Amino acid sequence: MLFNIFAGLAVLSALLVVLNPLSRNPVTSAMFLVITMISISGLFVLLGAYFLAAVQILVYAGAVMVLFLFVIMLLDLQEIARRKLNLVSLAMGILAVGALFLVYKSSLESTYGEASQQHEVAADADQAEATTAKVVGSTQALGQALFSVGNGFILPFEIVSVLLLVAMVGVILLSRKEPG
Amino acid sequence: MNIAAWLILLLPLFSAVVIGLGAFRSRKVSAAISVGAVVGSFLLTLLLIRAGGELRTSVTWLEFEGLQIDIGLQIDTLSKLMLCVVTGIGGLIHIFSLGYMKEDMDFSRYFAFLSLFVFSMIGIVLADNFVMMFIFWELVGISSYLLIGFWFDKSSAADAAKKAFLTNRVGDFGFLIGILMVWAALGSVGFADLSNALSGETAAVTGLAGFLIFCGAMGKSAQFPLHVWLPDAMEGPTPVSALIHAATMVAAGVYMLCRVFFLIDGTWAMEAIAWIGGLTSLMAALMAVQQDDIKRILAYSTLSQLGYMVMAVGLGSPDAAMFHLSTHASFKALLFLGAGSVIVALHHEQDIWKMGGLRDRMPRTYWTFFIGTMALCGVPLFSGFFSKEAIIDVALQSNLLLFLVAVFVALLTTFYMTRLFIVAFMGEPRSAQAKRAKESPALMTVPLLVLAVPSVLAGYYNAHAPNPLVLCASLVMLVFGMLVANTVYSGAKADPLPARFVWLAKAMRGRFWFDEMYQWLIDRVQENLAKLAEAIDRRVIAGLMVRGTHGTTELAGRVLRLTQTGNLKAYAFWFAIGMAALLVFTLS
Amino acid sequence: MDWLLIIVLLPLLAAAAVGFVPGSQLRTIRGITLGASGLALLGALIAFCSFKVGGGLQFETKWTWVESLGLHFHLAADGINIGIILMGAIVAFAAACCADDITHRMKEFHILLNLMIGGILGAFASMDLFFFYFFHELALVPTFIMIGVWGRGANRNYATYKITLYLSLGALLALIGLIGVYVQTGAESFSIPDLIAKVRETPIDEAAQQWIFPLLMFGFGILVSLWPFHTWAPLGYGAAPTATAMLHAGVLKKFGLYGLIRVAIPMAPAGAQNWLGVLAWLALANLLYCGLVAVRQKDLNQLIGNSSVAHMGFIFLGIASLNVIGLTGAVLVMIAHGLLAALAFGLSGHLYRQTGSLDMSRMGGLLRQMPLAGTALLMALLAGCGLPGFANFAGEVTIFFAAWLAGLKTITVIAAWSALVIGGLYMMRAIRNILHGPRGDDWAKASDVNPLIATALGLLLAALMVFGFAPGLLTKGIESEVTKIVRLAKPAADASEAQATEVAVR
Amino acid sequence: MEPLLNHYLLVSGALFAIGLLGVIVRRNLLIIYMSLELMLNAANVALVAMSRFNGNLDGQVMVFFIITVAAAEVSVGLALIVALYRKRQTADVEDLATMKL
Repeated sequence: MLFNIFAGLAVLSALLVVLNPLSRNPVTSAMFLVITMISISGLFVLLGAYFLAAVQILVYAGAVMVLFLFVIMLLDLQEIARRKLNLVSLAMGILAVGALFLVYKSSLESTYGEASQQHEVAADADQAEATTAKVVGSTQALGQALFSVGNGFILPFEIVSVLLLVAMVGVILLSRKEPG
Repeated sequence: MNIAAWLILLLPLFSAVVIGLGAFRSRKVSAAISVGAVVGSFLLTLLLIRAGGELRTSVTWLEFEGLQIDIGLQIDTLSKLMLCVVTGIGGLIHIFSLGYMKEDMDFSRYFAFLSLFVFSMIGIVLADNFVMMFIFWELVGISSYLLIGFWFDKSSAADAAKKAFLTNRVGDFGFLIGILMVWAALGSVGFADLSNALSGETAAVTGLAGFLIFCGAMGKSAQFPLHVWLPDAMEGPTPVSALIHAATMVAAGVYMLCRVFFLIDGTWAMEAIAWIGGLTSLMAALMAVQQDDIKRILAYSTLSQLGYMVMAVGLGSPDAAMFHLSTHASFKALLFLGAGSVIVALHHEQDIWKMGGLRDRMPRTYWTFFIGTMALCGVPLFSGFFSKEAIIDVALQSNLLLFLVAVFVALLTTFYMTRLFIVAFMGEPRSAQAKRAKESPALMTVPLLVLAVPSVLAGYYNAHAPNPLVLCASLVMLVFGMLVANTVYSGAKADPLPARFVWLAKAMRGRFWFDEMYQWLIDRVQENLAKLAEAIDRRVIAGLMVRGTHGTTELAGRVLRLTQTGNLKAYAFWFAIGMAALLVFTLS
Repeated sequence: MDWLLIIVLLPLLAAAAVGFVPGSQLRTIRGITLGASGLALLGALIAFCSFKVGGGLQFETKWTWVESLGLHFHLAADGINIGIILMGAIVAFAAACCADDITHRMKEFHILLNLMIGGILGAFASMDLFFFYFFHELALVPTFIMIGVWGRGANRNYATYKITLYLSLGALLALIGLIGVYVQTGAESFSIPDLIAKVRETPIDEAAQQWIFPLLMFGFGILVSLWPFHTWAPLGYGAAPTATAMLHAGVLKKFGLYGLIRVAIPMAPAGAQNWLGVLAWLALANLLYCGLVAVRQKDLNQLIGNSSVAHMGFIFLGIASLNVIGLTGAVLVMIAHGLLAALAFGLSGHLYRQTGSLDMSRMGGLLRQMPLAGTALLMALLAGCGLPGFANFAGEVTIFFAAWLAGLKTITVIAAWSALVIGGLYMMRAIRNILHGPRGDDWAKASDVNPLIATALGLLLAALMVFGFAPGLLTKGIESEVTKIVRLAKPAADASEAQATEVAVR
Repeated sequence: MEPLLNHYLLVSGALFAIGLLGVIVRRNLLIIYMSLELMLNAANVALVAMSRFNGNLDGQVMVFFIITVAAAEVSVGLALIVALYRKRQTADVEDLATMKL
């Protein structure tokens, strides 16, 4: 039941981010994006990935969206100017996305569809208690997975930190005002 | 004995090579070597004749399984006779040209080419298989090209040489195909193997092959379709005309016919050869009547006499042809050398209407020329009479129409020869040079005298009682011809004939426009074909195929460029479509 | 004594040596090139004389290079290629002599020239598919550079592009064919004798041969200017400097034909059977068509280029007849035409140097002006139209006999017509325009050849005459090899072959 | 009823599709950027769902890394948009077509 709420909320707000009927102002789509982030973190909680849910809210909803709003305010865009909806690109978009989604759905059916449903249910029944007990995405479990020597995630972790550093330097350079 | 045979062949080649390599610097040495070589060969021939009997030696030149080509010598009565003619008259002409070419600056080059010619001529005479004969056939062609085009600074001489060579080449083409057919049918090229390998059922093939081989002879002996080159070949020095276009080269075709007579005997090729011979002799005689250049008249008379010989072979008697060939060689060479001495005396004046009154100015040339003319016209007791009468006799037995043609040609021969003789030697000198003309030095007149002997005596070689009908027919023609020519031309200032028969004279003078016809034919067919080939080469291959590929690649480039619109959304769209297609493809 | 190794390595070492000499020392550079090609010629001559006919592979050097692939640096001489190597060495020495018309960047030219000579001799001497192809490329690339940099004439760039594209495409096709052969025969060795031995018991399967042979045929065909792909030849030679034209037209062009005889026919006999009919007709087109085009040419180099393409038609016809006489005749014409093309291009190079133009309509009376070069050109052009006494005639007659025996009657008749009459026509027209008649006006100060070129031309003429008077020197060796190939190519038809010879002997 | 794996995958597919639609349809660069983020999150959902149903934590570790990379990417992206806007005074995709060949 909780899953339907969160999933429905996520999809709805995602739609509103993209095709916002009320006003063309980007701030509203930013707000709806925040709602999507929150509902996704809700889904994470449902799936037992508590640490990730927290991180999702902290990083995405908190930092990224604030950054977006900050940039929108900085550029103070008036989106109202061009109202006419470019039908051609809309049709193109829907066609492409529809094709891709259909392919995705059909592949889902074939792998996880009714055919494999019974097998799935049977396997799922005995597997249910084992997995819920075992995989709890608590911070401690995730930390162990990340830093234990066997998993080999240590090197990527270091690389990511370097990546963040590079990103920061890049941003500073890019947004520096030309001296002239 | 074998060494003697090989020496006959190789002496002239040796002299040509020595002169070519170094001796050309000094005139005397090269002249001595060349004359020595020819005379040496002549003596060796006499040696061989005295020794008598058949002789065959050969050296393999090219050998495969199924094809054996070798350089082989075959000495028998036929080749001995021809050797005599070639080396004997060749020697005399060498001595004559010592005098004739004295003040020419390319003196030694002339003798080198002359020796080369004699070498290739002897090669044809001694050849014992087709391929060797073909090799020397071409060598004779090239040496006649070099000699006709001796004064190559004159463009007329260069063109004449080119024309001679190309016409001979057409003949050689037929000859080559003939050889291929004979080889394919009978499996060998040697005359000996061919004669015994010849069996009834291959007659059909040898018929066509025989005719093709006759094409080779046609080219060389200037028979009907391929005769255009002989009159122009007079551009060369006169001794060359004497040697090549009277005695030896043109006779090579007849000699070859006699040599391979066993191949064409009894096939349909015989009639064709007879008719072509007859036609050539008639046409050439007609043309000769209206020529003014002394050498051209003699050239046409050679053509018509050759027509006689070919007709004789065509009618089935190679011996009559060979007999006439030998007698004709002597008196025609005499006439040409006589003309040569007249030309030298008149400082290279060749038009008979500028001559006249040479009777008392050049007695020795006059008398020898007189003997030559009598022999040519077939006056009894001279050599020409016996050989020509033999041919007319053969014509009478087998083909009446050709007999009439032969007799009419005899009349024409007498007519134009007496015309030449009267206009050139009798009457009053018509030009300043004619007045001041004086007898040629001994070096030139001695060969004339020496040649006069065989012109008279050669006939008695196999003299036999002439057939009465033929005898009186030829006598009537003889007397009638002389009388008409005498009345028309004695004391005439210009040629009266064109006034009387205007269009006939014009046709004769214009040589029946064969030259123009061939030239037109060549321009139409050859040049257009070549133009077409070049056009295709430039447009289709270079243009279409090369430009084509170049064009299509550029087009493809331009089309692909259109997809780079710079529009972000389009890129995203295509990206999505691409992904979808890829997924469908992989998952399905 | 492995002469072949010396012959091949000398020019390559010379190329390296010239690299070290500073560009200004022109005389030493020329000295090195002449010395190297001269010694190579000497070596080739000794090898040719001491060659035992029918003695299988001689003067053999075999170094294994890559064991697993079966790749060896394998030089050897048998009946077929000993003659061609001698011809290649003679032409190389003559080209080195005639290479003095190069004015700028002499050093680079000589390095490339030596590389080209080494490549040529190596290509014909190597018995290993890989090096067979490698040396050919080593000789081909310098040709493009030489024509591009030192070429002459207005459309030099166009000619360079064209020749490069055509020959690279041809070489590519041939390469694919060679790889096809290597793979189809079980792929354990590159050396030709092993491949032939292997193919003798287990021939390549029928279907594979159907695509291998056309690939090789058209690949080598393009390299040798087979009819539809011939437009690069006259253009390229027109624009090439003298030495390059001599070497390429004379020797390198024969690589394709040598490849056909050595690799294509023994390896893919079934393919050969039905594709050689096509080759015969293309050869005829080569002969007739290019002869006609040559008649129309005004430029001497174009004329020689077209006539050499026409001569290729002969060799193709010889190969297409697929019998012992035909293949021997083909190799004989290859050698004869090599010498002839080198001679002709050497002379045209000399003429070009006098006035910078080869337009025949403005020439005339040169025999008087330059007697030595004039007589050499006269003899070259006469040899070109198949005059007995020169090696070309011996080869051409053999090929006519072979084509007739192989049943290609109409083709032989037309080929004979185009060779004798059309060939005679354009050669005579060239002689008439260049040598005879009154002297062309701007040729007043034309000088005769200098002694060095005179020796080179003399050498070529002497070789032409020697092989003309005694073709047996070459044909005996060639025939013993060719019988093996023909027996391999036509096992079934051997009965008919024997029967044909038996008829002949009767 | 207990949500199953393909429900989650369905949701993630829908989110991804909507994100893609946004990128293709909208003309404002910022909105495109937001929909890009959306697509990333869709991937995260799928990953976490997989790790939940396959019983090991690798999926979640992967998501962890994705989030960090996404953060870096957003910052650089926005800096670019700011620089672009300052130079071209527009954030509309139609005008930025200089890459056209």
